[in-house]
Amino acid sequence: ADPLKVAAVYTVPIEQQWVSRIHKALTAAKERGEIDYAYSESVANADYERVMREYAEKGNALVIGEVFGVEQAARRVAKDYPDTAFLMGSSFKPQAPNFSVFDNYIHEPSYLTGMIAGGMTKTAKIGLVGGYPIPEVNRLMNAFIAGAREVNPQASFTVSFIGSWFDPPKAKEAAFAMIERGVDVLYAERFGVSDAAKEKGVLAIGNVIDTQADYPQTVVASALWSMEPTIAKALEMVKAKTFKAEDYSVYSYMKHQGGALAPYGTFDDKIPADLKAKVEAKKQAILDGSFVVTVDDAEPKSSK
Amino acid sequence: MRLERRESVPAWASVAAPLAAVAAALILCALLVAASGAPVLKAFATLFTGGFGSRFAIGETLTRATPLILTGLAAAVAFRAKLWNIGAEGQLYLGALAAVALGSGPLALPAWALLPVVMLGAALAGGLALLGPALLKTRFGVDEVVTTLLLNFIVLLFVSMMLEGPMKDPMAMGWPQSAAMLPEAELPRLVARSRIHAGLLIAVALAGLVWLLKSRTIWGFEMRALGANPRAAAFAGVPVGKVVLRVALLSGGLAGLAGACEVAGRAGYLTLDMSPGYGYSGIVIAMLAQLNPLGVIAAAVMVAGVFVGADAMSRAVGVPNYIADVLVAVSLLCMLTAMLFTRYRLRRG
Amino acid sequence: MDLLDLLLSAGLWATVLRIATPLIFGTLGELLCERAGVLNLGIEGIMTLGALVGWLSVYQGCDLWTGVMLAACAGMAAGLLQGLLTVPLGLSQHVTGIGVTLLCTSLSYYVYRLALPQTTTPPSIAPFAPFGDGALADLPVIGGVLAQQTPLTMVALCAVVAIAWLLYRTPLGLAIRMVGENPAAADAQGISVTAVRMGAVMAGSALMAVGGAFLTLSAFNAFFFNMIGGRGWICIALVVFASWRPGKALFGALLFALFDALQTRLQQGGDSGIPYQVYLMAPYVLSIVALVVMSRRAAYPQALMIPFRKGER
Amino acid sequence: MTQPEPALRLRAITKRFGALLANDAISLDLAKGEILALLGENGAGKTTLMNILFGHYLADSGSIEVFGKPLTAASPRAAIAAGLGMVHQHFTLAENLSVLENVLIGTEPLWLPRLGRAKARARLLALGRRFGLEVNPDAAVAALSVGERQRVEILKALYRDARILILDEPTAVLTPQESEALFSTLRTMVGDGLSVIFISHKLNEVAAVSSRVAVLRGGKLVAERPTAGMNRAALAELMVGRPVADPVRRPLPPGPPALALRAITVNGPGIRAPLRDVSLTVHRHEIVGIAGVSGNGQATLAALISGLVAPTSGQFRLFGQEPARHRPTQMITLGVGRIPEDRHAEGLVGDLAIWENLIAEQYRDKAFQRAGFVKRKAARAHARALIADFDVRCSSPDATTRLLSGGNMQKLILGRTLTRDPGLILANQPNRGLDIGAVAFVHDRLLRAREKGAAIVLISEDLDEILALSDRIAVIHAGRLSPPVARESVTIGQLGVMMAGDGPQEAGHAA
Ligand SMILES: Nc1ncnc2c1ncn2[C@@H]1O[C@H](COP(=O)(O)OP(=O)(O)OP(=O)(O)O)[C@@H](O)[C@H]1O
Ligand SMILES: Nc1ncnc2c1ncn2[C@@H]1O[C@H](COP(=O)(O)OP(=O)(O)OP(=O)(O)O)[C@@H](O)[C@H]1O
Ligand SMILES: [Mg+2]
Ligand SMILES: [Mg+2]
Repeated sequence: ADPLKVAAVYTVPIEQQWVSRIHKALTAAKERGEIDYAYSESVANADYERVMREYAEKGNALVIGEVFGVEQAARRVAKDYPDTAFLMGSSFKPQAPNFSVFDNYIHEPSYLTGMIAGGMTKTAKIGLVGGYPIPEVNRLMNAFIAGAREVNPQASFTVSFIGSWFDPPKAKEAAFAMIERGVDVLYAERFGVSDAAKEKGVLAIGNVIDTQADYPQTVVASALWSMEPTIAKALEMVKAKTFKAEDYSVYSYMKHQGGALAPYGTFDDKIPADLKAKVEAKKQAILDGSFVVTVDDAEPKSSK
Repeated sequence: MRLERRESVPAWASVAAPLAAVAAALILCALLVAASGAPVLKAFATLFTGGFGSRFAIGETLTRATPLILTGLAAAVAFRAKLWNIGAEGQLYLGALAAVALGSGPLALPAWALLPVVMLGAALAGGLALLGPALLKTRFGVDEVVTTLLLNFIVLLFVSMMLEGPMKDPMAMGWPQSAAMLPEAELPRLVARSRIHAGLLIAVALAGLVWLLKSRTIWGFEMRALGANPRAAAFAGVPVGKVVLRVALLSGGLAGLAGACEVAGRAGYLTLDMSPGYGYSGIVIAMLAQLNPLGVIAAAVMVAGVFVGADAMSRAVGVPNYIADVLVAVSLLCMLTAMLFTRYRLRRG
Repeated sequence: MDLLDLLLSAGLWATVLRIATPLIFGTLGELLCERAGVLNLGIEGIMTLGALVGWLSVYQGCDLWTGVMLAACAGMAAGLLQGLLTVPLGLSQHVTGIGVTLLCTSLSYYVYRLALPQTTTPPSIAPFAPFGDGALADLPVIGGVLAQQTPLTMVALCAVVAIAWLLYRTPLGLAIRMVGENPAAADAQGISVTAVRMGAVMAGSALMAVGGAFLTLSAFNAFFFNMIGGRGWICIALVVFASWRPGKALFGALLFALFDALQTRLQQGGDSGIPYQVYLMAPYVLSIVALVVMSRRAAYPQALMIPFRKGER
Repeated sequence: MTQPEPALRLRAITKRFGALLANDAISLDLAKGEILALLGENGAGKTTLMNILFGHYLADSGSIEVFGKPLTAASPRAAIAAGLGMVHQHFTLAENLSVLENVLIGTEPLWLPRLGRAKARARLLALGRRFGLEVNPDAAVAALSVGERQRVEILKALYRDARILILDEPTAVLTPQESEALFSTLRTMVGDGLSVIFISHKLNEVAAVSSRVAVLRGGKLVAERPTAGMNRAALAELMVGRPVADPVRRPLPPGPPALALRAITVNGPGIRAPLRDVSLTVHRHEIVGIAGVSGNGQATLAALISGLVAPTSGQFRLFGQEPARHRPTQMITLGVGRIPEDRHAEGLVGDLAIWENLIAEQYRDKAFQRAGFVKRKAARAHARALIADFDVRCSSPDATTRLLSGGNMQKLILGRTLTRDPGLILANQPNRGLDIGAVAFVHDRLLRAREKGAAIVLISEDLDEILALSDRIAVIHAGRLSPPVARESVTIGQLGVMMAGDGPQEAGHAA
């Protein structure tokens, strides 16, 4: 059979962590010969609807993207093209018959990385640097904080938003400022934070992607997001002509391998064994459903 | 070699110049397209069909032209009076903010009255945003290029604060976006399965009105006199301060309306990434139109068409879609140069 | 930590210098252009171009200083374009500036994507390292601050002195100031207004591009879309703030950076109930306030934004 | 007899601007050590010829030799190197830079690492002493009086070792004392072997200072002869091609007072030269001349009567009443006609059409607007009538004002002002830069307005003009106005002394 025609519409460049996960999964599928993949990146809010329509008009079977901010328009397009499958990053519900949603629900591994952070900090001061306090970011930070608190109830947290998605120098400065305040473990939501940690010899926790190879002495652990399960499921449904409006969020959960704790790698022997054991136990509890990480979208605040 | 002003613009030049500009822009961009290994001729074909070649393309071009006409008018009005308003982007966002604040439910107004109130409110918000810099200019002599530029950042942060704070839509799952406009406060769509909305009519009508104001009324006379020679205008009795403030309200108001038309006609609610720099593009459009309000319509449609077409082209031939902005920029610069040569000729010495 | 401790900490001042460095380059570059009578609104794009070219050449194997030089050359090329449009052709400086910004920005992104079509994490380079412990670190008081800086910051500080010397102590500087004040006067004394303005715009643009390259070669190690993030526009405001004087430009850049650095630290000082946007706004609001306070004393280059066409009145 | 080698030789210089032939095959020699006066009506092509000589413009054809060597065309640098120096009709100085910097510009190779200020300052001071052109090298040009700026311009040329000095209307803005100082400088220079080309519309000066005159008319050289034995009237006839009659002023009994100032003081921020305790009454049918060195408060007095500034204290009565507000519009409605000092900067909006400028003071009147819309037909008709009445040379009322010559611009302003039969006219330097034909026209119209009953305040630095027109004359100095005296009871010499204030040596320094 001909490869399935799939198109993606991204509002940011494909280097952005979040989108890079989708792009990577789709590129892999393309390389396997499964799909024909086209994409547009950095599509402005005002253009998003047009690009979606263009791809739908061109006969793509599946259109993927993130519609935060263009929810209404995207749903209008889906209504106009009932034969096209739409799988969109969104905080909202799916829309029958052809508009499915997903999101980066990796709060579970974030909780685990929080535990590691709580165990590794010597000053009991942990810093978090984010772009904007949006739900996608908040829920991971909150899970991280909860995890750290479980291991280290005295830990205090400093949270800072730089007001930009792409300003590593600024993220770096925010991280430097935290290190000056005694923070010794940093949650690196943005690019730039790990660099500050590396320069100052403190630890960092990765988010969404594994960057330990670049920072072997710095990045202790990372909460990974993997879009492969989500994409695989969607492709399967489209091929079988059974695609319908569904919430794909669960495919980002650990039990579907959508979320994972990165291997400890260079830190394998630097993390205390009892901490590792605690994390392992919690991981099992999450997987077997006996522990549920709360999804908390409220903006995290610095401790007093 | 030097440039010498022509006594009159020869007819052939006003036709040949834009054509030459487009040709030059295309040749320059052909090099870039070729650099990525894509087929150049196919790229050009899709460029035109993508911008103007189908019902869908024309609809998209006109949709994009709508806010551009309004911000283009905003710049044309201000620049004509030598008020260098670089802040249309901020004024646009404040207009949009006012529109959603008024149009998402708090007013108990009959349906027919709501939309006009929303539009007026947005215009007023945009106008007030420029009034500040205008007052600083007239009272303290503070350079408005800088203040309006800086205000763009302040306004954007303010809108962000509103959208994450008091104006956040509780139904938006925590996303920083405003509540949706009420259906009565939305601008109707003009064509089925297309995004063209009544904002286009508003924009075109306003271009006509601004032209009338500029060239036929005593207010327009005052604005032009002030722009051309402030000292002579003041000497003749033009109330300079008042005129500057009037121009500020009008220019900012037009930019504010651009924001209102975007939320009420296209987006439905306000987010922080609503405008891809429409405010800045307005300046470009105003200058392409040589500050002529009716020319603004043509310039806006052209700029919108080039962008929409080039964006479609990038997908059709598989080149990075940043080419669309490159092509817009190159055609703009070529167009400006070509227009110069309709007014000037090269002469030895 | 109270404000006084904060103001006395070496970390704060190290941060201030780092944040200020690209602003110093950009402001000096813009100042040079404006002193010659050209408002260069292309700055935001030229900084982006510099950031890309500097980074990409290092990524392709050049050494860091070559990267800086190539960034400067790219800036010069962009300056050549902006200069040709505004000086001999005399087009509106607002609109060409915006056009050049759009062109340089989108061209940078296009080239980046052509060069690196399939990246999922931004590739990085080994950037300039801070001086660290050494002779500099042993200096009293400022040693701790300087040790954390990279060579480009020193270049920026030297550039302030060099530009000031150029403008006020050399015939070329006098020519630059003269073409910005009264081009007809310079022309009448046999100075080519076109050449001086073109040169100033190109040199200024080269400085801006180096400011951009600082972000990818010193402050960070990768190129990002939107990376300049309005720093160029800030420089335009800083030039006015500085009344077109290099020394004051340095002061303005440091002041702005101080607001920015304090803003980060105050924001981290615990939940004060103040939205974070208020902190981010502070530098812009304070810039406007400063402009109002000093507006009466600002002496514009008289021919700023006015094209000079020989033989036209 | 062998001719001595001339300093300068122009051969068949021709220059066109579009359809207009600005210089038509002009050939002209300048001998060493002579002062040649170049005469001609406005637009005759004098400035164009000098601009070609100095390399600002490229001639369409013709050649130039300086001291026997051909001069590279269109290069000011080559002209300077050949020993030419030019003082332009509009000064070419940067106000924000110092005198020294203005002089130094372009004198050093651009790539030198140092300006060499100290040496330059010494040289400038020495030159100033030698030619009687002293100015403070470190003063900002913005702080200098017009006369001092003139000196800087001449110093610029001398600093470059100019052997031939071109002065384009150098005295248009100078006081008699300043002009006299300039002439003595010129004589010193000629004594040193320099040659001078001198353009002026003030024919008395031409007769007094030049050794030879050359006359341009419509771009052609129409006459060339020694000055000796020529007087003002003869020169005028040579220039215009027919005799020029001086306007006649009939004695008239003064009417009721139109403007009465009592102990008026104007000062405050933004006022450069304040007015102190000024009292003046101007009657209908009367012209009061205000003589004075520029910068002594004339501008403020003009701004006061124009409605641009309000008195700080004192009483301002117009036609017997105090105006409610001090605004231009108020003055216009009350019947004040205003002729501003600078027609380009204040008088007209160059980029608007002629008809628009002609209604600029009364566009709010019912005659020209209805419901906020301009009555374009009425305005154009009004403009057409004025253009005919005041003999404005232009293609149509829709032509762009900027393209008119100075004389025609002045006629527009006169037309706009006089057509409303103002009861009081402020005429501030109404003849600056105009040729004698245009001057006669302006004088004639002002005198006619006086006969019709207007009171006229005439501010001028040209004492000939003041004496020719005024019924009474007052002198302004340092913001104070002397009591007006009847014209018959003063002489030029007395006025000159009064203008200089307490001591004559102050003249030219009062800025
Ligand atoms: N830059 C120019 N472009 C076009 N035409 C010009 C230009 N300069 C001068 N002219 C034309 O050349 C003619 C001669 O002008 P010029 O300035 O030489 O007169 P002038 O004799 O110096 O007059 P004035 O006594 O008023 O100074 C003018 O009438 C005008 O039409
Ligand atoms: N750029 C130009 N293009 C065309 N014509 C010009 C230009 N500049 C000047 N002129 C022409 O030059 C002529 C004389 O101009 P100029 O300014 O020398 O007048 P003027 O009588 O000397 O006035 P003033 O003494 O007030 O400056 C006018 O007829 C005008 O049409
Ligand atoms: Mg002249
Ligand atoms: Mg003249």
